[in-house]
Amino acid sequence: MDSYLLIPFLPLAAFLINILFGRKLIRDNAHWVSILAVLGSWVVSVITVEGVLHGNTVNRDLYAWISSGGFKVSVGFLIDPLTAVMLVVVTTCSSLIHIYSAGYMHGDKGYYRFFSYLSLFTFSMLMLVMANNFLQLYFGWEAVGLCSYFLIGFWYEKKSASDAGKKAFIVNRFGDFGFGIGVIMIFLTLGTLHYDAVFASVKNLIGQTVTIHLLGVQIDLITFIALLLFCGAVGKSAQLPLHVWLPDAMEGPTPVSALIHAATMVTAGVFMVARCNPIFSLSPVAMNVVAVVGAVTALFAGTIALVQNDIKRIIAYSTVSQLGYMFLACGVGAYTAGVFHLYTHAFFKALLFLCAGSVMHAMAGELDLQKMGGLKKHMPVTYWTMLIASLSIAGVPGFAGFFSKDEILWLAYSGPSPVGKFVWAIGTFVAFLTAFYSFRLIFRVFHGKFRGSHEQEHHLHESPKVMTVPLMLLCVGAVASGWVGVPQLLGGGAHFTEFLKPVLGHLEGEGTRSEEWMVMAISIIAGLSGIGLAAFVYLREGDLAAKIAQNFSFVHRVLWNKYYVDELYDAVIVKPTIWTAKNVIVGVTDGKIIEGVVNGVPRLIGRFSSRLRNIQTGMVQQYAAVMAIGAFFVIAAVLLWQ
Amino acid sequence: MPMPDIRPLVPEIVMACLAMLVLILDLVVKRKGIIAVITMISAFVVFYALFGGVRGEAFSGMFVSDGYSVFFKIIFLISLVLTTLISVRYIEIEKVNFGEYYSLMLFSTLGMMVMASAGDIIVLYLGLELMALSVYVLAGFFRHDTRSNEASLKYFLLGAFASAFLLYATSMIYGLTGTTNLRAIAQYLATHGIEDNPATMLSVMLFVVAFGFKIAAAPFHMWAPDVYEGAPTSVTAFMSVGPKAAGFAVFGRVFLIAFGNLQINWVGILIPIAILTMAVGNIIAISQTNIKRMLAYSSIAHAGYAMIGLVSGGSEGVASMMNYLFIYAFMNIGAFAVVIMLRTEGFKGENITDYEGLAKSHPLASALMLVFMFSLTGIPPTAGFVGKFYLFLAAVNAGYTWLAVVAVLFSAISAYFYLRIVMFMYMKEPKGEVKLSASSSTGIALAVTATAVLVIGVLPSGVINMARAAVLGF
Amino acid sequence: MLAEGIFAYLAAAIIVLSILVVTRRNPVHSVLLMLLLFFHIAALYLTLDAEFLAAIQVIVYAGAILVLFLFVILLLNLKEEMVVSRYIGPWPLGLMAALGLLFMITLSLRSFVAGPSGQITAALIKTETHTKVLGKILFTEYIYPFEIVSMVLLVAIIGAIVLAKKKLRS
Amino acid sequence: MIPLNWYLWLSAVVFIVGVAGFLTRRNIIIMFMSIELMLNAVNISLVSFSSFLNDMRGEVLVFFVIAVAASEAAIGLGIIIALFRNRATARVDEVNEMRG
Amino acid sequence: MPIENSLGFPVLSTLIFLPVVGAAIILLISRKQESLIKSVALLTSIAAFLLSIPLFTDFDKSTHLMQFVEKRQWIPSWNIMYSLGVDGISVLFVLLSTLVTILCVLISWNAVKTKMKEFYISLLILEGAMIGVFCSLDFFLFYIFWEAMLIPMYLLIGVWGGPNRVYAAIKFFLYTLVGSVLMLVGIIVLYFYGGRTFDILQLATRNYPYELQFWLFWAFFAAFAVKVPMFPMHTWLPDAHTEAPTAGSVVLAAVLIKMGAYGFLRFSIPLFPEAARAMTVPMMVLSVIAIIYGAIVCLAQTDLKRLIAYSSVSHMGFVTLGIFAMNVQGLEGGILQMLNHGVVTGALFLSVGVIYERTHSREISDYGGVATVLPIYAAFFMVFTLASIGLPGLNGFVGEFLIILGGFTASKWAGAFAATGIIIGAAYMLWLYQRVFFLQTNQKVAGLHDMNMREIITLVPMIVLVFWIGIYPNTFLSFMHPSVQHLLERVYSGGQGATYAGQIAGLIK
Repeated sequence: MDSYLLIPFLPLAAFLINILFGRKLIRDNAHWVSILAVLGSWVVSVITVEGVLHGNTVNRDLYAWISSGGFKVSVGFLIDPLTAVMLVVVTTCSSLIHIYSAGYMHGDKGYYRFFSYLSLFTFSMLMLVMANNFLQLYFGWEAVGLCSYFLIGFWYEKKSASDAGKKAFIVNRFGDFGFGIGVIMIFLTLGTLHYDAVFASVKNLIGQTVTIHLLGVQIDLITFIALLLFCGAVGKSAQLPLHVWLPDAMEGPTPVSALIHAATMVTAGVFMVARCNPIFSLSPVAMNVVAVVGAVTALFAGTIALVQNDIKRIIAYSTVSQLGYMFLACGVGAYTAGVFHLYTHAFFKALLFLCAGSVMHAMAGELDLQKMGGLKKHMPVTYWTMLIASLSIAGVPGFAGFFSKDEILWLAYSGPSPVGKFVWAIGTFVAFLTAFYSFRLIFRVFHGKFRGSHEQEHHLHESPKVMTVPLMLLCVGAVASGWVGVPQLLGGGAHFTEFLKPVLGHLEGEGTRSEEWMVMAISIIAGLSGIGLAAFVYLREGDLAAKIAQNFSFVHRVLWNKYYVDELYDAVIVKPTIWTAKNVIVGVTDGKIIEGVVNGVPRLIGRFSSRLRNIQTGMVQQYAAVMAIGAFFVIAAVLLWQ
Repeated sequence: MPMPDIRPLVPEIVMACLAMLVLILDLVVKRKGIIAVITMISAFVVFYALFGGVRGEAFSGMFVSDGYSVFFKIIFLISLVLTTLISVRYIEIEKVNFGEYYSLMLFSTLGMMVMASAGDIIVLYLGLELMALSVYVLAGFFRHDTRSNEASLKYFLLGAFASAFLLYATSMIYGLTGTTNLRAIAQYLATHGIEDNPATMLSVMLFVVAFGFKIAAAPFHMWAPDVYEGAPTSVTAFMSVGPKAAGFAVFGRVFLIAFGNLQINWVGILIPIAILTMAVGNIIAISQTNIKRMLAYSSIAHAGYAMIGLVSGGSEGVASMMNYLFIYAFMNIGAFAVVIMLRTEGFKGENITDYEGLAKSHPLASALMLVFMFSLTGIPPTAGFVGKFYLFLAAVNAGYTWLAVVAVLFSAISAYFYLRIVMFMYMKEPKGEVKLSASSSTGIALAVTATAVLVIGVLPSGVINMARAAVLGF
Repeated sequence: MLAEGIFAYLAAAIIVLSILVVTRRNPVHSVLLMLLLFFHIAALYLTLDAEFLAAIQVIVYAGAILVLFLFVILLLNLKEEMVVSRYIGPWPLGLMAALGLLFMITLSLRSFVAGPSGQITAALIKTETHTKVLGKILFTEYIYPFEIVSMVLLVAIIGAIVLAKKKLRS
Repeated sequence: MIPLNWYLWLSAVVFIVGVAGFLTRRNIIIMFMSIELMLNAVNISLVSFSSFLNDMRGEVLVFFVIAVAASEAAIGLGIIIALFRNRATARVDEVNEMRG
Repeated sequence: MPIENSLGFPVLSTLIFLPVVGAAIILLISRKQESLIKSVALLTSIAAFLLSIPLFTDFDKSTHLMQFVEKRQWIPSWNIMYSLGVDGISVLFVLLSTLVTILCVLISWNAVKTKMKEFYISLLILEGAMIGVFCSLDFFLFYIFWEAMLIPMYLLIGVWGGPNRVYAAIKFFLYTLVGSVLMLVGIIVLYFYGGRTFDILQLATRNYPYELQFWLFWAFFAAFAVKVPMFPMHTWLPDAHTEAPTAGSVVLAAVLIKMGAYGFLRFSIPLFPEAARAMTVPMMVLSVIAIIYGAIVCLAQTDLKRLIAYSSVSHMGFVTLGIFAMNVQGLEGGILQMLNHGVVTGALFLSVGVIYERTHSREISDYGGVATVLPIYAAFFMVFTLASIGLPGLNGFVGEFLIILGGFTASKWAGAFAATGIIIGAAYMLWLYQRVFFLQTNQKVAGLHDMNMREIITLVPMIVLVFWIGIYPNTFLSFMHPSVQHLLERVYSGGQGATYAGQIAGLIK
């Protein structure tokens, strides 16, 4: 019995129940419906993953979705090791965040609506992950985009929230534009959209080129397709050109940020690149582009995170940075390392967000870390879980982050990819930055004295059980998830890579064992020095950070304004389009030219008619004269024309 | 000289006697309604005589009773009956309720019948004069109204001027061919090769001028707006259908029989005239404020469309022209009937603005006007479209596709001023309280015209076959 | 020779008289000149041996129609007629149109070729007198138009009464 | 024998004088007389054709034209009297109440 | 030859004349019994819908031949037959028309107060004429229905419209009339070239010289492009929509606009294959301009209905792109998108009607925070907004994806530019949704009551259709396969026009 169907359709059922009967019947206990559904799908997915462990993958079509002429697409499910990993990640994070948000969203008037959107999101993510063809992937792709639009703009009264939701959806649409064309190109060249058929026949596309007419440019076909698909990934996973929507997405409730903008949706891009590794690996150019974009984004986001004061914004930029890492890994060919980092990152990033959520909960919605400090004694559980998460992200050995980050850096360094060394250097530097800003956050929030307003101080309290239990569970995940993929070097079985080998293949680093030790040492030093520097700057008295900000004021301002990317897009794309709409189109072409002709011609005929009308003067002689002249011309025409 | 066979003449003779009978009865009968009824009965009697009677030539070719003339006579009788229906109440309101009105109408119809069946230019001239004189008097029937006097004066002066041209042309043709019988002229012109003789050309063109005046074609149309506006509305209705159809009958017969093989020259002249007529009619109508004057220009435009049938020539062309005039009679008189209904005690109802909000106060009347307006524009479910369609069919068949395109664009322009009336009626709020002078006879006329317009619009094959059969006898 | 002389005189007289009729300021003078013109036209008909028509011309045109004109002219107040200018504003336009037509007609008359000649020769008319010949044809071949003319005259009478009679009972 | 063309030119000239009179004169009666002139011109040409073609058809038409001219005169003068009765004018340029 | 009428009784004629009979019945009812008038109108429209269901169920999807055919002598002298029939392309639109009319009657239940009798008469006659256009197989009959449809629509806009209705009505009428009179001359010329027959199927089998095809294509283009509306001739649409009453703009958006595209499919392409193929380049350029132009101009709109009107210019740009891509995906996508657009934009106008009935204002600035006041309405509007921007899983996506796929096969540039249309589409629709439903609750909207049962019943069929086409589009796509296949066989059946078209299309592939 294909029980795997239950995985996506349980949350879908929960969504329908909540949205239809939520307002009147269920109202405040809407969370039970959603939690049960997500836990149910978690159980079934564990069983399915266990089945996949034993080797029986699934690839079946449910029904024929669209069939028009040669274009046949169906709704189908493919469960293989990659899907299994994603299933675990999505369902686990989703369940924990469902439980957490039961507490966090308590008392909100749109309570049932929130849970219905969460279930809808889970359904869409699972459909995306379990798809067996590109079109269903596209369906999931846009559906998660929709849910992020709903959830970011959940408190729609706030203009900033609804703006952020709208911005997220539109920016995603830019990415989906490229992704859609990529899917079409795949169909045009290979005749089918089903994964297995596409990946099997992509080999015979090697060497073919596609000519872009009018520009007269010849591009290698596979690179063209790979880059188009990567456009989608860039949009969805907020990589450099299209990252602007993620920081604004923090307007949504914190569980949303945790689930969507940390653990699951943003990783969809990485999942897609990993899933399409046969295509990407056949085009070295595309691989390099992915690697470089990943690295640059990681650096870019890491630098911005240094100076931000809003704790959720810092974690958001750190997510963008870590995603850069994953793309870096895929770019150099280490897909398994990328997915492994995705796997571990989901846990500790979700944990970081939820801790931030509980801090915000305690500080009555305050987010600015300058107004915090010394929360350690008031919120011990949150402090310890957040500390562990930060240690994990900083890459301190023993924690999950270390194993996945180290794997990526090692394979980048030793891998065949031409940009490997350059990308490895950036990666190490970013590791240092990550450690620094993570611990800047810990020290400014939990250590030192309280800088907030008085009544905020006595309002401080630890979050209720329903929120702290998920934190602890996630904390276990943040640590234990790394142990699955301990490399041979440290005597580990690298089970993770073995598990994913059939789908993603395995990249053997050529370096010697000593080089491997050297790379690992360097990454550890980078992490620890980051933590030390943060402690040095923020734990001692005297405002060292402010002094640094003064003399590097220009750099500080640039970073503070996020390299002015938002303003740039606004000036280059949004303003001119609306200006052309208002003045050029409504004003000129529609207003003047077309309307001019459409109203002009009848007005012209009207004026001509009133002038002609005055010829009729009422004088009989004039009529007779016209008749005589008419007769004259008629006769003249015939006689002279002969 | 044996007694000439006058059996084909029976309809004309009956009409003449009944006209004189109506004149005499006018002395005896006080209530003029009865006179009107008698007029209609006489029309039906003639109608019966027409169908029952014998076809053929009489008076050695001067009188020709063939399918062509019978079809036109049917149009004349229909316009006579419908005009009588709508004028019963109207001339009562205008307090000019004399019996002579009906007898003059009968005489005018007699004149038209003579014209339609004239095989000789002399008879044609006399028929034309008979019709014209009676219509001059009818135009001036409101003796007390200066506008009616002015209308009849203008119509008379310009009519006499045009008939002088006609006579000069006749004398020229008589000088050239020695005969005034149409078939003899054609035969003579063919055998003696004086086709492109300037004198022949001159006379043909003078004929174009004379008949152009009668059907109000473009350069000779100036009289029409003033006369249509000044004359009593029922007479305007009669004038815009009867004499115009007679003008076309004569135009067709003279040009297609007598000057049949001179087709290349006079068609070359008639095409620009047709286009000019359509242009003048449609464009000037747009800026009119008086509804009768607007309908005058629309009638000029419709003369332009009918000329396309004439220009296309051949049996298809003539049949389409006849079919169009038949349909035009119904929709035009229908429109005028509604205009007449608006004429009540102390309310002229001739300005277009008087129609504001008519749909709210009198939904039936405005619905009928809507039907007529859409039919005059040529929108499909109505007869107007069928008429125009057949014209364009004939034009394209004769190779004048571009002329069809021009005509089609002009009929699109005409939509503007016809819809202005519909717009005033339906889309504007009524100003004051408008009450209509509804009478049973006008009601019957409206019913007849409206059903005719809609039925022919949906089932046109009856009229088309009749027109085609009529042309066979040509 | 004599015939040309008579024709020349008559033609000249007719043309001069017609121009005078059209240009005189006083309508009464115009009517009298018209009378003279009709007599000359009658004379012209005589030269073309159409005596009956000459008689009709004199009796109907000169006698009846001009008398009618005279009555109506007497209705007008002549004083006012004399003061005001006799031609309408744009009269040169009318004149030019007329002359244009004249040019056209003369252009086409130049190549005029007469039609076939019939049987009723001048000699026959002399022997049988013009009235008899005309009467015979009129009442045999042209009986149909003759009847129509009677209708036309009847309509004229009705029309004149309807338009001009002072008070019509209704 | 006087050639036919002379007669035709005579009738053409008189016809055009009639047309000129009709187009230029202000007084309605004079316009009316101009029309009579035009009809007489046509009569002249008809009679001349008749005599040259030795055929009576022209003269019959002249006979009818004279009759019609008489009836036209009757009706025309009737109209003028009716107009005169309403507005004491015989000038045609004042008779332009309807225009446009 | 078309297969015999499988239903026995002449279903198409009854479908056309049932509403007309209903209108006649209403004519007889006195003006005062308003509820009687309304119920007769509703019953007639429901009866018409039920009658059209056998068209859906008994339709034989395996053949391209015409079905439910009726053929009777009408005007023998011109060889005109009263012949009706539907095939894969037109059957869906007949269903759409009958369904939309029911919704229009429901939505204007108490929206129309003045001259209600004439309103329902015009609406029903309009429905009859619309179905007539889709079913007629004789050019003369087609033209009669094509123009007959103008009169009721003119009255609907002109009499019951908004403040500037008179200008909009006359503009609509003249725009369409000028276009269709040129088509009339085209039909007559075709009548003579095609061997004196108006029968479309017969005419479609003949080959005409390329020169003639070229001119006739542009004559027909004049009529259909105005109706679609394609780029340069679209300015009547926003005026007609903003001024028309709710029912009027729903019918206009859902069905009337489809006739232009249907005209291309039924006449321009099969009758003039070479010209159509040669003209694919200008047509696709115009469609792409329409898509982007229509989408961008929506960003500058402040009037609710005007924005949706311009959005339908953009959507119809997709349809014409699909049609003139001249391949299976493009054509089927085009036809499906015509259906989708009818459902979605029709629903959007119905929803605007619902809110307009309460606030009587079309200015977006008068709204804000409607979601808090009318949550059910907000949910309905959200589904239609998402369908309009082509969210996968809803009906918009299937059509648009197939069109872009078809467009892409025809020429990469066209496909790429069309795809940008989706981005701008998302921008203006979501911005509209935000300004109307989110943000602070505007005072004007504060006290409104949510949708009542009647309004919900009006919108539910549209919701069902949106999800049905989105999730399982094959029920509708399977109708079209044979007909589209037949159409393409006709288009690519050779003729020197093909080479000419080949070079150009190749140039911009």
